[in-house]
Amino acid sequence: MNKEIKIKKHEVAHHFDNSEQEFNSAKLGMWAFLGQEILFFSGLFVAYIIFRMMHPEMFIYASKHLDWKMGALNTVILILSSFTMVMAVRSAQVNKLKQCVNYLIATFSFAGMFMVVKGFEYASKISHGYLPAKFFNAESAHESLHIFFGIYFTMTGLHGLHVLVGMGLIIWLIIKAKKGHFYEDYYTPLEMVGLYWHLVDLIWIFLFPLLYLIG
Amino acid sequence: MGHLENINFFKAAKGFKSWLITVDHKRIGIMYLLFIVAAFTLGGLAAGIMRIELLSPDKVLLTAKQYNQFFTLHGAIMVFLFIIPSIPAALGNFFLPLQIGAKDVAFPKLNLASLYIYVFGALFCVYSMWHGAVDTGWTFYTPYSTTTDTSVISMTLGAFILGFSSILTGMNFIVTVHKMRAPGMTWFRMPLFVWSLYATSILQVLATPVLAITLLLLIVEKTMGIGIFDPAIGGDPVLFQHFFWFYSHPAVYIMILPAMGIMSELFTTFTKKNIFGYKAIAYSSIAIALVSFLVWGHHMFLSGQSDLASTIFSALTFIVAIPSAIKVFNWISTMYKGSIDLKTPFLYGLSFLFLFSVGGFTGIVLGTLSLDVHMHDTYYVVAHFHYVMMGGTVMGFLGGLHYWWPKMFGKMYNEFWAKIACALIFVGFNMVFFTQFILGSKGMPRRYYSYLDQFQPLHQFSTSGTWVMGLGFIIVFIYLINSLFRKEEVSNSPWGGITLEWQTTSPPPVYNFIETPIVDNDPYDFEKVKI
Amino acid sequence: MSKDNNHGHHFIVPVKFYVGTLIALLILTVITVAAAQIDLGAAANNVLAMLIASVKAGLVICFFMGMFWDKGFNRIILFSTLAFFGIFITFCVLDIGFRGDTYKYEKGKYNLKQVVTPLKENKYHD
Amino acid sequence: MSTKNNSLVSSGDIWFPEPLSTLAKDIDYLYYVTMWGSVIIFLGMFLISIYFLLKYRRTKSNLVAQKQVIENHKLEIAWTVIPLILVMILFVWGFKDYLRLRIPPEDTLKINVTGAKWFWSFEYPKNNIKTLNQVYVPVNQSIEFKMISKDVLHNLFIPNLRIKRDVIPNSYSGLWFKAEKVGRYQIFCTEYCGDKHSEMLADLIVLSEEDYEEWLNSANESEDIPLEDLGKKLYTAKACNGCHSLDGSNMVGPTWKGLFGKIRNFTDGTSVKSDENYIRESIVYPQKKLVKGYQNVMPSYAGLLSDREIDGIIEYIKTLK
Repeated sequence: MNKEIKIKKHEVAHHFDNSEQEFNSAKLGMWAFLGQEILFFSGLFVAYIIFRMMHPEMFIYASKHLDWKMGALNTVILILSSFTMVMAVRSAQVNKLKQCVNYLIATFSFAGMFMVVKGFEYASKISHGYLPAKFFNAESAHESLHIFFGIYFTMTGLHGLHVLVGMGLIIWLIIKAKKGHFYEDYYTPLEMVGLYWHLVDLIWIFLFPLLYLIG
Repeated sequence: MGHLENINFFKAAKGFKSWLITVDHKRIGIMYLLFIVAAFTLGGLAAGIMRIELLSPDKVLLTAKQYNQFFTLHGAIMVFLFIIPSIPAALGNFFLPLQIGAKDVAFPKLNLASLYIYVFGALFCVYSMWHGAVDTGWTFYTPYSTTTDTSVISMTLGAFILGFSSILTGMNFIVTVHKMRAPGMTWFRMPLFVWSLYATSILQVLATPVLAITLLLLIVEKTMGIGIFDPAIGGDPVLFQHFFWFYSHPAVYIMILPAMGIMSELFTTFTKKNIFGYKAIAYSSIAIALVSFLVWGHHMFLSGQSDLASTIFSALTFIVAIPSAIKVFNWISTMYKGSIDLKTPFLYGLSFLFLFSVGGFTGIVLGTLSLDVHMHDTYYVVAHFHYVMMGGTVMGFLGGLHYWWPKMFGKMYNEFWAKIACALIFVGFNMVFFTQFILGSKGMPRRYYSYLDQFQPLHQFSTSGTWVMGLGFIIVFIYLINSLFRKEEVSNSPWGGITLEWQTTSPPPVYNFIETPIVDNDPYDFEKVKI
Repeated sequence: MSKDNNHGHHFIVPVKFYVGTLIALLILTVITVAAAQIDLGAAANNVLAMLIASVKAGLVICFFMGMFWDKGFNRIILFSTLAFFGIFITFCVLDIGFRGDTYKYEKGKYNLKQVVTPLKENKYHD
Repeated sequence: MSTKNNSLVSSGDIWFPEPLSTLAKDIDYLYYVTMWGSVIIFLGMFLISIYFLLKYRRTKSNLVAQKQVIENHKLEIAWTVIPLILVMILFVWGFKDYLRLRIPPEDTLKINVTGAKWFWSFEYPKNNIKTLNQVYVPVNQSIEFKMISKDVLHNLFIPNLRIKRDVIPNSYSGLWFKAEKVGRYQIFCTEYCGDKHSEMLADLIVLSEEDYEEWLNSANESEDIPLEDLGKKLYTAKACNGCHSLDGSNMVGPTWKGLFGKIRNFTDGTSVKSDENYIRESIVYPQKKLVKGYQNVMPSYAGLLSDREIDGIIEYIKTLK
């Protein structure tokens, strides 16, 4: 494993004038994609705000059923994974390719940990019967408690899906990094997946207080 | 760069496979054009059958449920499969890089991916049409959409996937306009068609994701019943309308802005005169794109929405009407002191001008709170949005198609038949939809399978108009296909247009320009540029 | 068609910078959790939680995502996205929060009757 | 489908059915102001364009535009500000009328309206009368509807009064009007609600003061008239005549002629002799037993017919041999 990774020169695409234009185009396109992702999640945040306005006391009662310690742990895990992702991009910029691969593997494992913790949380919810409306069979003081869990599962489920997609992309990055595609003059895919990963972390930063730490 | 430079993009690669894996924006544009014409035909047939059914209050062809499935089919196909992708994906893909002097769009592979996502989404829609078609209307209002047993889930999945094709096209265009302009082409030397596509892309990227989450929530609501939209368990159906219209009003501007861009091209080339108020038109495109996010509530004045919100939406609706008015006045003033050549593309331009203005004035009627109470969900609204969408976008699309046909295929169509078809479409269109204004204000509600006998004469006259218009569209189809088999070649700029796409051969070479053009003049400066 | 394959070298951020941001984020997470325990009243807690989350988000965007050293237009995309997100929230709240039939009780003064929701037998709980 | 109500098309002027209230007339007035304003501006644009098309036609001498006029700031500012002012006037005017539409006066006659899949039921709370697809109101009296839906979204639209409001399942929505002319007027459902959306019609019957009082008495003195006559009256009052015939011909529903005592065989293969219990059950829960060859479209009358009224219908069916 300690074989030095051989750099594979990157050929700029035919329709771009130079790699600078290629990199900036990719970054602009990525930011447009992130803008679209934010608005995609905005629908869920608006639904959360509207239903919290409609049933405020139910939300407070419901959030007691969530284990904030697990939520906090997940937040820390995601922040660490963001850090390792940024370090991976940086090490590619300074041609430390071995270090870049290790950081990517670290990010991947943090993401895995996040999903495992999420799995435990879901397991405890299912066992208590706190599922979206059709399958909700726990007794509850509030007759519309199932809406909270409907919103909870939709938000965290969609976010979990984005984490899984992120993990797939990181594997793809690890394979390419091992083959020496990334070096100081070309690390665009690495930076783009990094941006995507930071957005996934960003959304969890807002999800955590809204769902787990109510009043 | 090898020999590819001066062979036109049709002959550059042969065989079916070369079309399937092409990343050339011109070929992708033509493939989009084929799908869009097919979707328009399918949607048009559905409308024709509906109108025949409405010849009499009792059953002519369809039962009540079938009629409801047909109007949903007509709405969904026309909106998601035809009108949103029509100008940006077909003509936009082909001409955006050409007009800014680029070799291709910023992400060619992504461009091909969005074409395949479009096809994949279209398959979902076709599947759901065949297997228990949806009967909820293209708006999928809950709680009806969550309680009906028709295949709402596969249709919403289809629309969900089509949304991504639209987002990716929008992203591609934003980056292309920002990063791929020819040297010397500043923002105010770009043609106005590019400005309108840029404004459309902002809308596509920032509005479509909310449609995606709305449809996703609808699917989750239908399968798991999370109760956000279902009133029986504490949800709020009006909230669904907010989610749906937050996307769908910017969507109607996604539909009209590209057509407005084509108008600026037609009104300059066929009057051989620089556009009147270039900056005004460019800024009003962007203004429309931004203000369009503030007005969606005028679809919901009567839906149980609070009166405060309705009042604010009504006021903002009037503000969004102003930029469109400015554009129309600018186009008319462009004709002043021009040298006007009444070829078919320009005839479509003029019919856009008048039909879109009628649509605009009736839009102001519908934006007024007290009048909307009477007019809402009647045929008045049906006539209004057909005047704006069909009178606007379809006329713009046909105008652009005829204007750029020689450039795309290197063949000229038959001018005589084109004028006849344009007249037929114009007359037929007004027969169909002007009567519907009167039908609507007289109280005929929308989406009615059978109606009171007293409305029958108006309905029959409206249906007869669809046959005239249908004939017009058939003639257009015939002579355009026929033009492909003509022998004589077409010069670089048959209409005398001077924007960049007219400075290369028609059909253009694979990389658009022999050598990258240097731009040092305004896009429509007829004095400086002599072709 | 000269193609120079190398970048103008980008500004490479020193490691200390990233480590600093990481620590700041972890501290803020602890603060968020601590703030949630003490009860300052529903409204204040919400505002505080959102404030801390926004600061954390700002840190991630500026330093981890590199917006701090980035070209202007990417910022415009981000701000316009957040603006439209804000518009979506304000108009939905404008509707949901002010429902009810308006009635006029004094000259020129209006008020809202309380929204009356019917007694619904709950489909999943009857 | 034919209707006994005043015609919408032939009454009133080209654009609107005949207005019933002063408020309707004001709304028409605002519409005409907007329409004629638009026609004037449209004609202005049309004539200027025609003039340009004729004057600056491309001829041998006029091959390229004579003067590249590209902007005129005064003109552009004018055609931005003037339309803005005009539309803002329209907005304020529309908003004032909208408030008059939305805010009911104090002393209104309250009627509860329930929209369900494909029929309207009206309830007079003070004199506990329930009617189906028909609402009787006195003339020149402010009426207030309190509307709720039992299932999907509906929308009550009375074209002659220019009023319309969605009927939603999760909260009450209000409408008010004052009809100033006697007559029968059409009510539509204008929010798409499924297969029979286009048949979810009702009649607004505006009566003079005395007729309304007389109708009120006749409606609730159903206690003392004999059961057969009550059944006969309900046959039309409750819209049974829309689907069931008396002369043996089968319409949407089976005929009532000779129904009592006949063997009825159902879609699930079972069959039963039709007696009081069977008829009562098919009135209140029509979906339970479906006669072969008929669709399951009969709305349930649970809560819309009192027990005495159901007995009346049963007695009336017995008389139909």
